[in-house]
Amino acid sequence: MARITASVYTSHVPAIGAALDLGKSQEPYWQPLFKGYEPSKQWMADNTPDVIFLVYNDHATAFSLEMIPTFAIGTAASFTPADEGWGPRPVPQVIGHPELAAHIAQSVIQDDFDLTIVNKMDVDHGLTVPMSLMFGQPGGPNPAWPCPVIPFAVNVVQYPVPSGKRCFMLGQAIRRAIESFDQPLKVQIWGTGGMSHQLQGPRAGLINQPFDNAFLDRLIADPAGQAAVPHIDYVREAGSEGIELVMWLIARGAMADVAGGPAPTVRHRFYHVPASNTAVGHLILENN
Amino acid sequence: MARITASVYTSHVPAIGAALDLGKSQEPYWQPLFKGYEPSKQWMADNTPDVIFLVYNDHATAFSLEMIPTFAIGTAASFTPADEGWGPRPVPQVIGHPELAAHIAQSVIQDDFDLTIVNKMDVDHGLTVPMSLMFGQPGGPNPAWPCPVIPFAVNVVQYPVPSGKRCFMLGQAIRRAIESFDQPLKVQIWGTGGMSHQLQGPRAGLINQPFDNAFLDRLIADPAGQAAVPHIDYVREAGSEGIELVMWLIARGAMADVAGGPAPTVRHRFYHVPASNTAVGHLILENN
Amino acid sequence: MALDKPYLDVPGTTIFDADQSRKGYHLNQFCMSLMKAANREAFKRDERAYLDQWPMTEEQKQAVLARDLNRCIAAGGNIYFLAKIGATDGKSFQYMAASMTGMTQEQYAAMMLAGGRSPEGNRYIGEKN
Amino acid sequence: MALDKPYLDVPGTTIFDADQSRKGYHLNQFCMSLMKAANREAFKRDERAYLDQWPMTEEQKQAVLARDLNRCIAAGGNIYFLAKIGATDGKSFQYMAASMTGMTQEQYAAMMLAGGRSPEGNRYIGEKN
Ligand SMILES: [Fe+3]
Ligand SMILES: [Fe+3]
Repeated sequence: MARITASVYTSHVPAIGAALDLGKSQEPYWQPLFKGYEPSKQWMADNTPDVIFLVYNDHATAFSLEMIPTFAIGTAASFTPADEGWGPRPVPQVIGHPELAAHIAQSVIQDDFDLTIVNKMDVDHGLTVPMSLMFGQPGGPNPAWPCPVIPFAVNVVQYPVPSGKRCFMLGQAIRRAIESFDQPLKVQIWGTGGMSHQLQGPRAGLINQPFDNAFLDRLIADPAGQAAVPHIDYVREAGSEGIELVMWLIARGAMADVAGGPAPTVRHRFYHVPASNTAVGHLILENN
Repeated sequence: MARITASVYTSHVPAIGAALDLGKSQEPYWQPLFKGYEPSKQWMADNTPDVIFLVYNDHATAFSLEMIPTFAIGTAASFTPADEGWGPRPVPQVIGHPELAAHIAQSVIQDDFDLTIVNKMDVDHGLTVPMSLMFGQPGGPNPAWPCPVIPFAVNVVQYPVPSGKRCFMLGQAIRRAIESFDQPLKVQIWGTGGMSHQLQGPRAGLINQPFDNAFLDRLIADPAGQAAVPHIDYVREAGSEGIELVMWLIARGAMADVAGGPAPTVRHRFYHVPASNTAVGHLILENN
Repeated sequence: MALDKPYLDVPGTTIFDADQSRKGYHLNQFCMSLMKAANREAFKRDERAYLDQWPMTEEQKQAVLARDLNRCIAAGGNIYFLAKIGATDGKSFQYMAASMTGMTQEQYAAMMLAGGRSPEGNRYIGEKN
Repeated sequence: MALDKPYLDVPGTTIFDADQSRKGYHLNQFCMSLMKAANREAFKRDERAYLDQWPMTEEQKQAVLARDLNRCIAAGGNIYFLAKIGATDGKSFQYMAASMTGMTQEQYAAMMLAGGRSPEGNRYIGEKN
């Protein structure tokens, strides 16, 4: 049977992608940030999974206001990096895992989660920046990402976004689904977005380091408690776009300890301010 | 505050729309069917609501395989009758109720239902045939439907469709949402689709009158019990497309007795075989 | 097989699940294109050329050209999508349904008028009538 | 007002809810159109003519022409959509963010380097610093 080996959490700031794509990662502004992901790249090389279940949000890229799915799972064979207005990022196609994605969709829909199934979707920086951070930029004559990815998009653009509690419950359903898949796959689940940031209005630029660090502490040690925090607290404390952090709770809910297993090992923790308008947080938790 | 005055249940067979549009409703084949809806049209004239919350399914019209939402709520100002391959039905635009739709969407998403919000959508026979049956064909110099409609589309095309239990719970959440809307609107909720029918394969033409009548009995008297019936029973007993009946459980779940109120009054009940490939069932339940 | 499929023992019935949907994706999206009048005309003008614009399997194309809906379903087609081929041909849904049952349209219509196909003997594969 | 809005007392912040989404629908869909290179060029060639193809309010059009993102947001715009105007102009997200705060880009960048805007005094409208 398939199993979840680890969860990875990271911000997905578009400026990070631009810095990588334009060769700026060694500039003094960016150097401390990318240094924080050096251990992660080594860890990924040592622990490349068979599939990544990647929770992110679309930023008005694949989904306009015509249709706004609360939860959308990508079941296609591949997904193209999107043109977000600056031209597409120079990164490879994202290869999907249609069989596992369809299995998870069937399982969690039958578990009372009302997913939207998506067979055609471009993926934006929300998905590709975490890939670049964790794997580095693929290069050489046959560049490709090292493993398939199942994109899972969460609405955090139009209010109301799903609650932290709902996201945490969904993670638990995803774990059950993955563990009932009949191939021996090693699966990682990633939660992306956040940390504190606000991109709009006169309050733009808000950063709340105590909030962010408390979130990281509690995500590790008391995720059920963190899942009970209402939206308005994120908006008030972590900025209107800080609400993206609810997506981390999906990944956290899929870890073994939530279902009565042993606590995960914190393999890496990193926090940095700023990346453009945003605080950057990062965690790697391994199942035991 | 808004309140649900009644629920209406009816099949939405496309051939019924074609019969009406082509002026065949007095032909011997169709006459018994339309006779069964005469009391309904009178009842509608006497009890026209301010808004109809209309649960139906899209039949590969607005939603292709690119995106398949489990539950989609239409929040637009209007919805155009679709060209399903024979040209659009000659019926008026469907006028929406964006304020109430948005209120319901916000409320049920916060109640842990993972809706897709849709702002652009053509509506097919699943929605327009029930309108024609209950209101007759609008005519005259300013033809229009007598009241606004909030379309609510349920995936019953690709398996797995939402369970009967999930649909019944959703109806309860929709009732709570409607009753918390701060305008004194009379709202009807309609559940459409069914009854027994199978449109595909060598078993096409399946009709199960005992199943259908037992479903009607139990929908009235024991909806929670009916909601526990698994999909496979519908497929086996009522045909692969008979699964549309789960949508009736959304409307039924929104009635007052499910929340501890008085039992509804059965204002009308009708059953007829055949309409093209399908058994036709119809109920009107009034809240007390 | 990874998906749990409790519906495989229903006779004469193919449930359109994720596996079927994946298999039939381009076939069904071809059908969807027939919702536009201009595409219906292009298809009618040269069916084979129109089909060749889609990355469908040869079996899918042959099944469409033969208007064999059972073959289309076996190849991943879903009846709501396939119905758009019938609409393009000016055929009724009842015509299409009949074509899958091995009956003539008259026989099928008569069966429906007499109350439809009985569920007796049609619930499980191999079940006795 | 029918929607429950617990977020109206957050200073300098407009939550993009269903009411805002309805108000800004065509403004945001105009922004969405700028994801295609050809549309970006058409917009740059004649902004006013391009905007006039959309059923936007005059206020929305003026706010776009003035590149006043706060006015765009007040008119129903969402920052993820509005960012596509900045992308069309070749501006960074940080440039756009700064433009909404009343700071120069240099002042804003310096604030971010120093740890960002503090939440102190920025949690409730009318709250003292
Ligand atoms: Fe983001
Ligand atoms: Fe139907």
